[in-house]
Amino acid sequence: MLDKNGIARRIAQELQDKWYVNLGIGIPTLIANHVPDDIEVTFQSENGILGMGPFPFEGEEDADLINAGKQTITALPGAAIFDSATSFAMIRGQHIQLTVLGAMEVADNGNIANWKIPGRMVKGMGGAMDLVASADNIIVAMMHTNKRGKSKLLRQCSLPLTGVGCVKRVVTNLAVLDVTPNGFKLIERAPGVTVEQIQEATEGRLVVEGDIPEMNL
Amino acid sequence: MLDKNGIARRIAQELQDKWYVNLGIGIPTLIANHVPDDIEVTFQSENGILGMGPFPFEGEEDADLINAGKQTITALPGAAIFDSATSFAMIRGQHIQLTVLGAMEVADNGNIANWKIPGRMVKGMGGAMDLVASADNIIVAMMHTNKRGKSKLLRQCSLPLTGVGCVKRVVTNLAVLDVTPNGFKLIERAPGVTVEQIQEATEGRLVVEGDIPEMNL
Amino acid sequence: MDKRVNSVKDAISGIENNMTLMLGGFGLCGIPENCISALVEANINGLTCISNNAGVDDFGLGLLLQKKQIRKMISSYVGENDEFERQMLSGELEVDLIPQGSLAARCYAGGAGIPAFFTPAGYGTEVAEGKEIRYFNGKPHLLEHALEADYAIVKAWKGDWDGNLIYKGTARNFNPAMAMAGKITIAEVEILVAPGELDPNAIHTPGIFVQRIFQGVNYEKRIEQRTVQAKLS
Amino acid sequence: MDKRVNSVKDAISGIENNMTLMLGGFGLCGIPENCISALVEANINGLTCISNNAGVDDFGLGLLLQKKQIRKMISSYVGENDEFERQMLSGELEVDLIPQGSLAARCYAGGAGIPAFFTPAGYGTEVAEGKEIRYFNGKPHLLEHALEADYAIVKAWKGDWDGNLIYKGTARNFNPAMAMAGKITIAEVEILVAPGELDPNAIHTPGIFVQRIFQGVNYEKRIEQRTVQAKLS
Repeated sequence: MLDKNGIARRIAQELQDKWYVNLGIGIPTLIANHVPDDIEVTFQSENGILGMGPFPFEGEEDADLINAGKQTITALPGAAIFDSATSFAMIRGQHIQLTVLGAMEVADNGNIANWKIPGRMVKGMGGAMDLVASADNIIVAMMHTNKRGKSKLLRQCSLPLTGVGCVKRVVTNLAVLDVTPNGFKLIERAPGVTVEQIQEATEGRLVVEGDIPEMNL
Repeated sequence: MLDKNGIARRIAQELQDKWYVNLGIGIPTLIANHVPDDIEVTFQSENGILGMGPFPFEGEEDADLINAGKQTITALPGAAIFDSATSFAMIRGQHIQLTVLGAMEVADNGNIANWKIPGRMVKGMGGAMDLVASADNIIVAMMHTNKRGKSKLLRQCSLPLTGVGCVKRVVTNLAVLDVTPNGFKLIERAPGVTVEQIQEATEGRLVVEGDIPEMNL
Repeated sequence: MDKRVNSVKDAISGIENNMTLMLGGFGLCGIPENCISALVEANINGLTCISNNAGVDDFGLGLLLQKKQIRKMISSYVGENDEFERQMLSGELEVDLIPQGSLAARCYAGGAGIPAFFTPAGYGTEVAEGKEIRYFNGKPHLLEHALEADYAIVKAWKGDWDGNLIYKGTARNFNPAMAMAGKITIAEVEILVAPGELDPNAIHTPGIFVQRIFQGVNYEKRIEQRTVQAKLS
Repeated sequence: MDKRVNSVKDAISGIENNMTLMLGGFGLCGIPENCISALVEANINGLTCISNNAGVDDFGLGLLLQKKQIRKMISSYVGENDEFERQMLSGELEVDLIPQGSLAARCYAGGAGIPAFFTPAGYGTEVAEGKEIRYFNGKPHLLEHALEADYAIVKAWKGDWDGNLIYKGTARNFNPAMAMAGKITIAEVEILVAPGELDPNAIHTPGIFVQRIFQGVNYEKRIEQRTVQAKLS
């Protein structure tokens, strides 16, 4: 079973050289720490920067340089700053090759819910609806089950949707799964996790074909 | 009767302090030379500059600094450069207080034609269609008749239109006229020009009410 | 074209109860601190505020929320603010949540004379309710309408008397699009200079979009998430 | 992310007969001189060219027109070019004339993932033929669609290896919007520098929009209308 950093490490294997990548808040943010040495990717933050670098050294924080999670960041050589309208022009215009974001629920038809629990939690969708409606390549990074042990990979989302039919791949603490017309197709198991454990933790339709390899981390 | 500079001088009287103004090619360009000393106006050129200044001194021309007429210009202190999309955002968004442009024909309902003579001359509309469709305050600067002596102030345009019902005022070598529901309303006569001469030269409906003052140039 | 006003009080003059305001900023980054304080002091009520976020409890738009001066918020993300959540869940505060990219594009459209446009964001969600759907290249899109405001209030780093603005870093965010969309746009800047001192090639917001400008004071520029790494010695 | 190519020939590789190109520039100002020459030399034919103007008889896109490499022009203004007028009136050349603002907005929309939008420009004219009309605030608007191109070719003043671009003066014009709208965007620049040498705050076209970049040579930068005033001595 993976921890959050493990999920990030596994997703980092999906990165390809010269890709522009948008990472959501939470687990996706950790992916930046695991980029393979032999490739170069550029991170976009939707509040208006391309070429986002690591956190600043203590004492060098700049209130005017943050990411979409409102964290202080740095700009790498070759960075560019732009306004919100231009930032979402990049996103809607499909100039970004990969979007990774968290979710509360993913359905086996690729629907995703991650912005609202009616009557209880209404933070807003931020840029998530634009990202999921626009990107061709969307990976969800999340725990397989919620804090009460309930599956987050569902037959149907119960919460208000963020986007429909948009998730291509889900990477959890238990598995890598692709969204297919027949449901979640199991691609890889996390180290030490059995197919049965994954079946147990998955409420949506699960397709298991042949031997399922363990992740190579 | 006015010459082209006279028309420009008369239109310059319409300028108000702190206005942003777009001047078309031809007679309108001359207006910049007649801005009253006690007001400040800023000229926009739709290829991407606010704060357009006079022509450069000989030897100081910059190929990278032109106006929409492709003439070499200068930038005044406080000028701003922007791209074409932003430039027409200003125009469509009605951030410009006055647009002055030339015309081949103006109809007494405010229609204007200035971009095409079918089968003979097809230069294109450039920014004129955006300008006339967007601006609240449009003045046409032109000669009252064409080179063959035919009226350019018509009951109806015969050439392909640039815009409909958009012209507010026409200033010609003979007169100042406003477009009203009843046709061209004569506002002022050019020095030495009679109402009869104006009637003679105007094919569209002409409204003459009371004494028509001579322009005060 | 001198657009300087003498004080923040003059800058916000004309803003009345029940008006619609746009306020630039992302989180607490690039927000018009001086004007927000002045709106609190002037006790203007019933405001509709269009802003990506709603500040935190004791800073930014949170200050207006505390005093219940806001009737309606139009935002994309309103976490980090307990008082906001309380007012919203209790029904005291009307809230219109909009995808962040649609919010930016709707402000831009409002300033650019584009009354409506199609975007894929929000299809199949609550956001699409009541909106026209149309397919382009086989993909569904929503028709979204331009946003405008009685006053847009933006914060820039440098500005000149003509209203030309330059932002610093990611404090740019929503400020340029909102500056375009205000019937009257007020800019507060950290450094105000005479025309000619800014490079015409480097202007982010051309002065035509700005009607009033002043140099603000005492910028706190609070950091929401101070994330750092230790220096290797 | 090094996007440098070794030569203008490498820059235009992949451009084939009958493709659609966008070319930046306004008149002869800010045009990609090196790439235009390379397209002439490569003798690529049947092109659809989206460009505000069509050059003059012996410079800019006029060079491609002379060799009849262009099948269709999509422009706003095509005066100053006799060969163009001859080909158009004789029917050899297909021409789609578009209001200049709609052309800019349609390129921007193509790059920004906005498939269509409403604009007032052209209502009641030939431009409106066959287009959807809708009223907003009592005013008629046309639905205009985004433009995209197989290749967009732009000219900037400075650029870095990552594709970040800075334009000079009014040579900016259509280049930024077109840079966004190319499936592949080629940038030629006068000065090419390493990443980090350009101020991130001063970038006009972020590198994400550019796929190939090279430093051009022998810029002629011809002036169409040399207008000057005499120096008072």
